Amino acid sequence: MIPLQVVAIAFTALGALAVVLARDIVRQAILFSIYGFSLVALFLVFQAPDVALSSLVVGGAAYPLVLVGAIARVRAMQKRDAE
Amino acid sequence: MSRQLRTGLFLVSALGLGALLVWGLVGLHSFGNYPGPYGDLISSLTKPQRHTANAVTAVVFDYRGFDTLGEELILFVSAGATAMLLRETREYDVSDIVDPVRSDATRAFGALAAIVLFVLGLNVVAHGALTPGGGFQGGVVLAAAFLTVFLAVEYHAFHRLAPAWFSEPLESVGVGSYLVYGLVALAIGGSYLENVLPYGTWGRLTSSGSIVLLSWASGLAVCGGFLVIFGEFAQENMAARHRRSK
Amino acid sequence: MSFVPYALAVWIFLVGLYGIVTSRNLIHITVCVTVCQSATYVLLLAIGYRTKGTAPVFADIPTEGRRVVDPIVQSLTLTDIVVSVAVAALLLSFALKAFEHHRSLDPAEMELKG
Amino acid sequence: MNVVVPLVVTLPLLAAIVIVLVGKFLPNRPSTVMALLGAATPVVLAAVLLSRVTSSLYTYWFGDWRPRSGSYPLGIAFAVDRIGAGLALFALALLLAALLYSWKYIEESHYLYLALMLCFGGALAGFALTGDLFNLFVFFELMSVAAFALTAYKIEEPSPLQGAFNFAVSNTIGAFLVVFGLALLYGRTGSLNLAEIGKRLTEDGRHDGLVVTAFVLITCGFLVKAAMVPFHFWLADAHATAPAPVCVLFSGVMVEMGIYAVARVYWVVFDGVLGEFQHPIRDLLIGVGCVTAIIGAVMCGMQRHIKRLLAYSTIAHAGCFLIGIALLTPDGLAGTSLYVLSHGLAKGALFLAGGILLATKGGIDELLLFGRGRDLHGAKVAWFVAALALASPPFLGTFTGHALIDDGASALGLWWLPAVVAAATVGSTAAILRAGARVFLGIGDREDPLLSENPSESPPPHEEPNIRWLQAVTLLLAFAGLAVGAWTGLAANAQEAAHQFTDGLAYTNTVLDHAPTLAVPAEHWRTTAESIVWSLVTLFGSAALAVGSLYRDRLPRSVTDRIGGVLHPLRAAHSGQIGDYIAWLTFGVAVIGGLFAFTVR
Repeated sequence: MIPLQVVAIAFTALGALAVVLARDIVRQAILFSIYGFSLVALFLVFQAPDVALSSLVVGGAAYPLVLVGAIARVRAMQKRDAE
Repeated sequence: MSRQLRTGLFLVSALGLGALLVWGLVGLHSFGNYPGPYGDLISSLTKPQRHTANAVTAVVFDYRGFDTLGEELILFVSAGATAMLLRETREYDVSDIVDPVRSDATRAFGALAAIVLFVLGLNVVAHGALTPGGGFQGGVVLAAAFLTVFLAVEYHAFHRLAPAWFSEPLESVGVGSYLVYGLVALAIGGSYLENVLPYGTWGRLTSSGSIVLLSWASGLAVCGGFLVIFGEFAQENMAARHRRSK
Repeated sequence: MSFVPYALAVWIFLVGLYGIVTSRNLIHITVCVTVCQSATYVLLLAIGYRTKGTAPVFADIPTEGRRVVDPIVQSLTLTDIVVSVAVAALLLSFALKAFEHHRSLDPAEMELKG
Repeated sequence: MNVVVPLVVTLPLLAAIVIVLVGKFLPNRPSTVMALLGAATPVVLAAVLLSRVTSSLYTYWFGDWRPRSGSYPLGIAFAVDRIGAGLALFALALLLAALLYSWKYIEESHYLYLALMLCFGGALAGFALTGDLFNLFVFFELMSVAAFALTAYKIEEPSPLQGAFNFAVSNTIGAFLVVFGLALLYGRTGSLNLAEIGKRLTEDGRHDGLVVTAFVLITCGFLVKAAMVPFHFWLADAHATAPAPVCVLFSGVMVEMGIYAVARVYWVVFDGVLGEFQHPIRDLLIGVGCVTAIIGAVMCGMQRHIKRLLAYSTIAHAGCFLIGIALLTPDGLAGTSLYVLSHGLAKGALFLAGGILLATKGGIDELLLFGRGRDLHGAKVAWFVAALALASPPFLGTFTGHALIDDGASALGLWWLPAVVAAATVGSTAAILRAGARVFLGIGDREDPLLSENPSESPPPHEEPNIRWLQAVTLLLAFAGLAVGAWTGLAANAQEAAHQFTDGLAYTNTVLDHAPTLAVPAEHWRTTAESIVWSLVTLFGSAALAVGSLYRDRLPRSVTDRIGGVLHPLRAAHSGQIGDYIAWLTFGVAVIGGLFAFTVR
């Protein structure tokens, strides 16, 4: 293993833990995009540019946006209930 | 089960599952010594057999193209179902939605970024057979281009550019042409999804025969599918804004 | 050391499962499911990796005699990623509908008994 | 043949895409007609396919990647044998029946609903025919995603979508187990083609941790779909939430697909390398099957929500299916395939009758519906005919399937196994009869101290559903389920098919080298006196237990409290909490893996 791989592996391992342990969904969404980038880095050092590119567009854009949409909806409904 | 009991049960079982997985994984070759032969055969064959520079794309759209049809259908089903569910109880009209005020600079930047992403997406789809990329990656980038309009310009512009009557058929046409290409190959006496088109010169945009065609088909399907999903969740997001503005 | 990438896959999988088991929020569970799924990408790519190998893309460089990593696992991973997004979108819309119905995202507050 | 194989799978999918494309602009009828055509044509094609593969396995290579003799398979193959083709035919036929029913049941037969059903059907057919491990996963996921979406399809009630959520999370985790297993096998053999993997594993000969773990992971992954204890929790939630015609496919064929995949992967991939561990594998799977059958039957007896009741009955029967497969003999497999056929039709009829109750009476609760089904004559007849089919009466319904499994078990010296199968059948059938008696005949007590309290669905009744049509489809399925057991030629066919299926070596040779499979002569099965005895035991046992459970309210309070106390932990385990389900899932994999690892070592 080359040093870059070790770093990417360490980041991914910590990232997964952080995502799971974040109990607040907004914080979790943020951590999840960071985790997505660490996966991209990992796939790059695994010599998988195709996968890294997909992971980048999915983890960096598509998934977080859908997630934020869902969270915003929940927040809005909660707010309306509170009023 | 109480929470403690559940977590306890899980932790003990996870220890067992982890041990089982490790026991299995130590039987693998050591990391970095992939033994083949499937991948090596493909790597050595894509160029002579299909005039394709990207072996991954060749696998996705030719050698294992049937898997990709299934994959596009999974996205198709998911997008359709998401739209069905989220529309069911939506009780307001798009015209009620009020966009937040954004500075002109933001809007100009957003429009520029959208155009750049759009061109980039087309590029990624087109070059799938040559460089990393292909239908799926390009399709998501294309959908993201539209979404940039929503994020940085305004929701109504996004809604006009990618309304449901556009994105839903776009997706169906994409998946449909993938599936129908297979039937065409069948009709002219080949096997389903057989690469019956001329392979062209290696290194050109039109080389690799049906790989390019299927890459475009899946690009359309993925772009449409993600636009449907984005559109629905963006509208959920805007529903929040709509309520607050009232 | 050569086992570490495989161990990473096991770690991510178990951590994701832990998240699902202990979670009190359907959206949180959805993200944990996606984390679990990323374990399968890591495992597949780790299996197909080759030390000093290059990506299986032969744009300009001569192909003969090069060590390349496995293209098959990469294409499988691509499929896997699409599946993960599709499932996540569905799960999130289920979560939203469940929220509309119960006004809560905590599965413990929803009645559904055997 | 070259054209038929891909069309069986792609035609329903094509119809789905076309319906989504044009369905919005058309009234309902053209879409429905298109959907019916999209399901009926593949039924015919699958029947043609089945008739053509009687003597040997047929291999179809997508993209024309047929390996030349001795070379390596580069593409994806469908390897069609009689059981695979038969299962595909059965899935598509049930899809057709469900669509016919939906035509009048789902008032605005929504075009998205039709498209989802067709995708589901196409995925089921593809799953039954494929000979490639990763393609199996792809169809598994396509089937699952369509099923999740259909579960959430809302017509019955403002349903708690938590049922769909639990279903989706459990099955997705099951799919990950399969991917882990296939990654291990790919790392060892460098192949994804089932035949090639099996060949290489056998040549390699090592049965170390990797092979054992891969076997455990893939088997457990598919057992999640097959709703085996302790992976079964999602099933009742999903059935309670899904529309009735969708439940027909869930119970009739989706669960069975999980068991089919376990059998397919075992015989093609692992039989060679793990051959010497046949005994522990058999014991383990039979154990899982027995626990599932009994727990399913007990839970079934405690339900008042009719769709949940039927769902637990499916779990009980699925346990018996696994027992048949787990004997690891052709006879057991033949028994299971006949059993699946009759069960799928009969259970389908029961769910459709439940749908009629929901549509006309606005409820699905046994006690609330007391006597209110008296006027639904078609549904009433269908209910009891289907229950009869499931009770395994002599020479009808599930009889032949049961008898083959029982004889197979006795041949292996497992004399007690027929008793377990009979007990599960009695328990689940008695519950079905009890609910039918209360709802359709209005007999028995109006209270029952042992039934679970459930949040009951109470949707408004549909506006004038076409009851006659709904009852006709329901009756058709019920009588088909009963009559299929009387078709004597089927047993011999199933036996031959099972011999073909269990010959992993012939499968491998046919797929990789085009060597024609030799038809394996089977000593044809004959009805034994024991089968008749067991059949009468289940039949009268079910009736007696049903009568008894109608009057449970008359038992002394102390007795019912005692029974309730004993059953309480079991009931509490079915908590509806996804966290619990996943903890149990992890537990199940760890225990099955641990037990197996321990015996192999």
